[in-house]
Amino acid sequence: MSRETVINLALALLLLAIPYAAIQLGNPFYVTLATRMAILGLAAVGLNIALGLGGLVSFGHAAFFGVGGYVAGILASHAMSMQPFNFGLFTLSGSNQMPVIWLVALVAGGLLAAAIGAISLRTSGVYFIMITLAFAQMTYYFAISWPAYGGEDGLSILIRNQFPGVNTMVPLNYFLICYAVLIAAILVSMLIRDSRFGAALQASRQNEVRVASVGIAPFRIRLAAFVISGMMTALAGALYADLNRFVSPSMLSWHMSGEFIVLIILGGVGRLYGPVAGAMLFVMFEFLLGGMTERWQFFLGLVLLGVVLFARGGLIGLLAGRARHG
Amino acid sequence: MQTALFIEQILNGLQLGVMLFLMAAGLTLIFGVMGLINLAHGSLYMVGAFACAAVAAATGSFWLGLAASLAAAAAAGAIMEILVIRRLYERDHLDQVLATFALILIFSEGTRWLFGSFPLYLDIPKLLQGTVPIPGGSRYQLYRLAIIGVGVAVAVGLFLLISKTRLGMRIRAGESDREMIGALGVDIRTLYTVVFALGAALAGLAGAMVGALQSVQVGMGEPVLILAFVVIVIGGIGSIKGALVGALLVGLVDTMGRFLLPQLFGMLMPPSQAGLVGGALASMLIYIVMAFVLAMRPQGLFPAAKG
Amino acid sequence: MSLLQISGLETFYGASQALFGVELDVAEGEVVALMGRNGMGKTTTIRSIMALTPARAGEVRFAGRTIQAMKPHRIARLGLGLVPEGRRCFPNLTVAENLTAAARPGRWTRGEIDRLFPRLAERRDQMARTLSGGEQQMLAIGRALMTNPSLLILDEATEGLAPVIRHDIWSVIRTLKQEGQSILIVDKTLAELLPSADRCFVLEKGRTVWTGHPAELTPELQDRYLGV
Amino acid sequence: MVESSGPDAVLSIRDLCKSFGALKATDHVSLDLRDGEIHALIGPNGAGKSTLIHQIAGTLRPDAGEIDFLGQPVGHLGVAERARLGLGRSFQVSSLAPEFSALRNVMLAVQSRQGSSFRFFRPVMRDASLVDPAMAALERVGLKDRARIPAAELSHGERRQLEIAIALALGSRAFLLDEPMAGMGPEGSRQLTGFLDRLRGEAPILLIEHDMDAVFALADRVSVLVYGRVIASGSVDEIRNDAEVRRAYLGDPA
Amino acid sequence: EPIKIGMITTLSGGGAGLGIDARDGFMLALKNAGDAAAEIEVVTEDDGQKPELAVQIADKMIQSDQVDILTGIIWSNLAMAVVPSAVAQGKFYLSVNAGPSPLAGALCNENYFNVAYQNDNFHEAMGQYASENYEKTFIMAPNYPAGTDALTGFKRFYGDDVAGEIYTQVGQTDYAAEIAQIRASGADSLFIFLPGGMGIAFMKQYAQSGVDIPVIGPGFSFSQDVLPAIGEAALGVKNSSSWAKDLDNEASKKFVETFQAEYNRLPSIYAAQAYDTANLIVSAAGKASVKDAEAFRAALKEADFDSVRGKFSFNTNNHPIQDIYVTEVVDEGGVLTNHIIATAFTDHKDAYAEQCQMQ
Ligand SMILES: Nc1ncnc2c1ncn2[C@@H]1O[C@H](COP(=O)(O)OP(=O)(O)OP(=O)(O)O)[C@@H](O)[C@H]1O
Ligand SMILES: Nc1ncnc2c1ncn2[C@@H]1O[C@H](COP(=O)(O)OP(=O)(O)OP(=O)(O)O)[C@@H](O)[C@H]1O
Ligand SMILES: [Mg+2]
Ligand SMILES: [Mg+2]
Repeated sequence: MSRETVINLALALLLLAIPYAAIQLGNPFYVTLATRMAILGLAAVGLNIALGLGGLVSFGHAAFFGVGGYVAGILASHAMSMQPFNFGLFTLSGSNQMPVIWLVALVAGGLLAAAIGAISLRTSGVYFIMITLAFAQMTYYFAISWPAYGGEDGLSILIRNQFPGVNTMVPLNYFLICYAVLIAAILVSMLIRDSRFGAALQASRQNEVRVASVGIAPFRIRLAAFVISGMMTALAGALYADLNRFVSPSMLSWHMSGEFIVLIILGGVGRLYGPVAGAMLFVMFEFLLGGMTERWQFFLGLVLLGVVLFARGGLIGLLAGRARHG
Repeated sequence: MQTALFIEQILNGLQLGVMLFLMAAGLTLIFGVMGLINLAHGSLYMVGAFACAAVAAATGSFWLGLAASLAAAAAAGAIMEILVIRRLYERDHLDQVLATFALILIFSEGTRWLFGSFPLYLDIPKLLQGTVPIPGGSRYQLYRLAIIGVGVAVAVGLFLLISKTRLGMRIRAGESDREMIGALGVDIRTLYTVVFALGAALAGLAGAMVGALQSVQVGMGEPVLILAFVVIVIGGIGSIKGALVGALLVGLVDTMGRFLLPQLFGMLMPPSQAGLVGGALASMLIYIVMAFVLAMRPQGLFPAAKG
Repeated sequence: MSLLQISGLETFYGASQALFGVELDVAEGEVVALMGRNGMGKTTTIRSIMALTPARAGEVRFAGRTIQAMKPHRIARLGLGLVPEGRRCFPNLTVAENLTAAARPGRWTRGEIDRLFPRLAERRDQMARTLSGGEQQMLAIGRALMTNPSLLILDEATEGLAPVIRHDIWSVIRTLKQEGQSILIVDKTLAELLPSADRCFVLEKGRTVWTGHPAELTPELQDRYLGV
Repeated sequence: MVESSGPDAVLSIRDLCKSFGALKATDHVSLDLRDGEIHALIGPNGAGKSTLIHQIAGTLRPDAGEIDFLGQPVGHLGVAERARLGLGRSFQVSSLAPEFSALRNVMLAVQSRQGSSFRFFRPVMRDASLVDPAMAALERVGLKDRARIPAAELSHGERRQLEIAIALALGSRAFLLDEPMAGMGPEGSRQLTGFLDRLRGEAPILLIEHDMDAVFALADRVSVLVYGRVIASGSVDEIRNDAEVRRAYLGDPA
Repeated sequence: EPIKIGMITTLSGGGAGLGIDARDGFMLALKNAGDAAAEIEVVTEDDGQKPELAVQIADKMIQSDQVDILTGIIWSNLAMAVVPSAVAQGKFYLSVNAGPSPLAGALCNENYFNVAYQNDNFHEAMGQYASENYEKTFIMAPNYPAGTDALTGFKRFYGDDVAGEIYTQVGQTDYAAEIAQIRASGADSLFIFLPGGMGIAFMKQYAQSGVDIPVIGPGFSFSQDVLPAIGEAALGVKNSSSWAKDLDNEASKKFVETFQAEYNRLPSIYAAQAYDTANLIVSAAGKASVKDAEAFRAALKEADFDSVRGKFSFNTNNHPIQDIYVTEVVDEGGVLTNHIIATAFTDHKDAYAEQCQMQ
């Protein structure tokens, strides 16, 4: 076992231990905090596929996150009001079942990513960063000015959606659901990283011309990666909506996209558990600093700056040393 | 009356465009020429506005404030470059995005620390108050015309600096190969500090001039920043000409969209409905234009020469 | 007196050591050839002289001063002109701009370079990125000359050049030599290199293993060190 | 001077044109590459040799003219599609995935040759059907010992060898080699010459080279490109004695 | 009987000014109450104007700090995120500012008390005022729920016959295009709802444009916190408010005096509403234990406290019944502030109370 594997395992166990410890210590709120870590971690695991493996610095992943959130919110609100969607020819009912919601969120996130990716991936570098940002802004303004589902005020999910056989209102249960999804996503991204697809993806990050001239079209590889990435982030969005029992356009804002990038860099770019480490650190900082001073954003800025300048490779890099590419 | 309104709206579009250009020019200079994404450019804009408002309030002179804004933004830019940015040129865009994102947090919260949470007051200087007649029988604000003038002057000056002077050549050379320009005996580090300060001063200038029109408050840089990004991406990163054209395009499209779309929808639906739908579409319009331009020309309208 | 003197140079790329004690010197007005098979450390030696990859041990003296602690641009200004491996012209500058960007006062001016390389003069306003390989090599040499160096360093001086142009470049190098220009040169065409050089240094696995006059580099030695 | 493409032409180009502004970089070029041959393309710097290769490989679009490969027109295909059909190339300036080891660089070619890159689950490093052919290709160019070194850390000469290994692993039906000898020492050049000599039995080679020793030792036919036009084409001896070629390219007696 | 109050408000980011005023007003009331508030403990946290963060803080306050009452939220979208689930968990929520329409209507709850206003109220007041004083009003608001509510509220009392209606972009900073349209519309008055920086930018640009159509608007755009930044451009603007500092009653006088002494600035409406909220809690705590939800609720509903607004009571949906005034921005010895010039409504109720199913 390499040192990084040991650290990864330790991180996974640590995250799992937090809620149990919280309950032991009589501080149940930490369960919610840990759930938040898992969900943000999941969103960043998704982004990491595009960003870490493919070198696609998407500054617009909030769009997928938000779409996942709105899927949860809208399906739940229709299920609650018993009003089916009317598509003219056929109707669809809402749902408050998580598996259904997740599936719809995955599909919606994937479709949106395919559409955004098809245009954005024609560009590269800084252009790509900016055009993804612009698309996310578009969805943001759309959500704000579209009155049907609350506009800027957002949409409340009064009762958390259900998972077969589990009482999701119990914070620990909900944490475990999110945790399981997170671990599954990490496994998937590990398989992808080591696969042929992953090899082509990582190579097109390093040298696009080379990939094309061995006969692999980088565009299709990237688009597929972008779609997978968008789907995972959308799933995280659906979970996040259920955690807060609320969605609003702020899930689509550019600050959110920035935060995902922050998570990845904090943890370590392209590292399997980087996003999780980043999410754990970030949520902890936000919580601890926020509790200590109103100026916490100032100090958060300093911490981030310190990480970029002096701790390249993020937390995992710091603990496990330089990344190796086989 | 309709033609007068139309002419006025076109001027408005131009003026918004020029305002965006002032912001985009500094950004594209740093961004294209030095290869650095600076999200904190909006913070420098804010620094300029606050410096101008604070000095203008203390001395009663807008012009002293303007000078202070240039000095403060340039100084903030130089310090930022020396302490942080300098270490980022060789890094990939990702690190740059994050570090400058962190700088936004620091600048915003720091400014709040210094000036408090309430907006500051800054007014147009006496000299530029009032309106002048424009063709079509209406009148247009002198200050806005002055902004158009300043923007054009900055555009010409920058273009000459970058493309015609040896300084400009060395800067561009450094962008494609820093190591090599150093090996030829050029002190690229100092050069970059100067350029960065220049870009910052432009942002500060924009902030001060716009501060007299809008509200001087923490966070004022962010919306403009995103618009400025749209501008340079449409225009082609690193190209001053592209920034100018992109800015005017965005300014005109945005203004005309806000003006015409609701009227357009007004032919199809009741006015308050049309206002809502038209307004919603207008707010997304420039992003749609940007997506369209990039889909057609992935390097923007004026791709800067790149390796 | 030695213009450039290197002793005990050790250089690393990260953790892996590339140079293990290179010895080298160039006297005023001398043309010195640096030789060795692929991967033996020629380029690394040059990078260490310019402090592009600073050496960890050893000393580099230039014109009587110890320079290895300096920044590359300071070293360059002392009078070292580099034509790097792979040319590295500034792709987004025109030919003329490439030359102007490097210019420092002295004998070599834009006009002189145009006379040296008429082909470049023809392509004055073309972006360097679109030049052919040979044109880029000429530009890289011209650019280094524009800094008016007292020591010109050429890494792979004629790589990728057509025979005619290769002749031209060698004759340029010989002209420079006659004018008293000191030159340190790496090149693979021994037939041209050996007659032009005053002395040779041969590297093997990051060490100087042979020094002497080109005429002393017998076919056996060439075979041993260079695989000819 | 225009050659008719023989029945055994693997690659044939007819009347290809490409201008950059006023500059005609490729001016009605026609040539072909036949089975089992090495066809050398020489010419002064800036004559348009690399530009021609770019058009054949698909990185540049010609203004006019046709390119047939294995009997079918490929002018409308993208870079990747042409590579999959079997057009292998090396670049004038090495172009590799720098973080990947030499081995993984070659494995990428093997994987492309075997078909889909859309396989998401099986780890490549444990996939013998990828590793073994890649190792074999590295061995053939003499890089076996350096298989695990990241491409960025290879020396200049080694990178050139790696490019050839990649083209080999791709199972190319024709090779487009842009100055493969550049930067190689005498020893390397000699080895490479021997290697290309054997390679031609596998697939024909369109060879751009300024190393005349190698060209004259290897080429079955030589075409000379000057200012975008083919000014001469023929056997080594014919070319060596062509007055025009001597003036424009070889310079004094070779 | 100790009471623990969780205050979630905006102390950082663009809207921090409002949250700081609300917090300061709230704390001032507790201080002024002296011994009566001795057992009241307040934990304050910054929501950064982010709904997600507000939800997280609410969860923490409920689960870990075990607060009895939540309060403090300024923005409607944050209130919508926090209030429904907080009251569903049996906590009291007292609003110091936000009053989104769903919470007054369909989503009303017996544990939710709004001590400020329903969002539409101030707009309705200006609609009423405009219908009495002008013929053709041009109306404008940002394109988001609070904006559409504002114009709907205005038209509820003014009627549909407006000179023009524009929805601007949220966060817009340049209004030249809109001003040109206003100039061309031939309107005799202009109603705007542009909160925060948008209002400041608009008013300055409007004044400089030379257009002299009188401006009216809800109090938010002309409250004490933004007036200094707008400057003289605000002079003469008529706006609506449930409170102004020249309101003639003892509670208000004491409030203004002590606020200035404590914080060295003039209080805004946000401070006033939060001050009232704290006093309401103190009054209820004197009558019932917060642990006895039934009794405490009843005590709150009585609204038995000295409001700075003079009279104040709760409607069936726990939203205020109050007077709404028209004020004018004046220069008072170099400081801009609002003076009351008229009363738009007496004992005004909101329009959503009928939709509220609560008994
Ligand atoms: N950037 C690098 N990182 C790590 N190792 C490197 C790097 N560059 C070169 N090396 C290694 O250092 C050694 C010396 O390389 P160098 O480039 O100096 O050789 P060279 O003599 O110039 O060879 P060539 O004739 O092929 O140009 C080689 O083993 C090479 O693999
Ligand atoms: N994109 C471009 N725009 C303008 N001119 C170009 C462009 N690409 C190539 N050229 C010009 O076309 C000519 C042919 O270039 P090419 O690279 O094909 O030459 P080459 O024969 O490969 O030369 P070398 O042997 O030196 O590599 C050159 O004069 C070059 O400057
Ligand atoms: Mg070398
Ligand atoms: Mg070439």
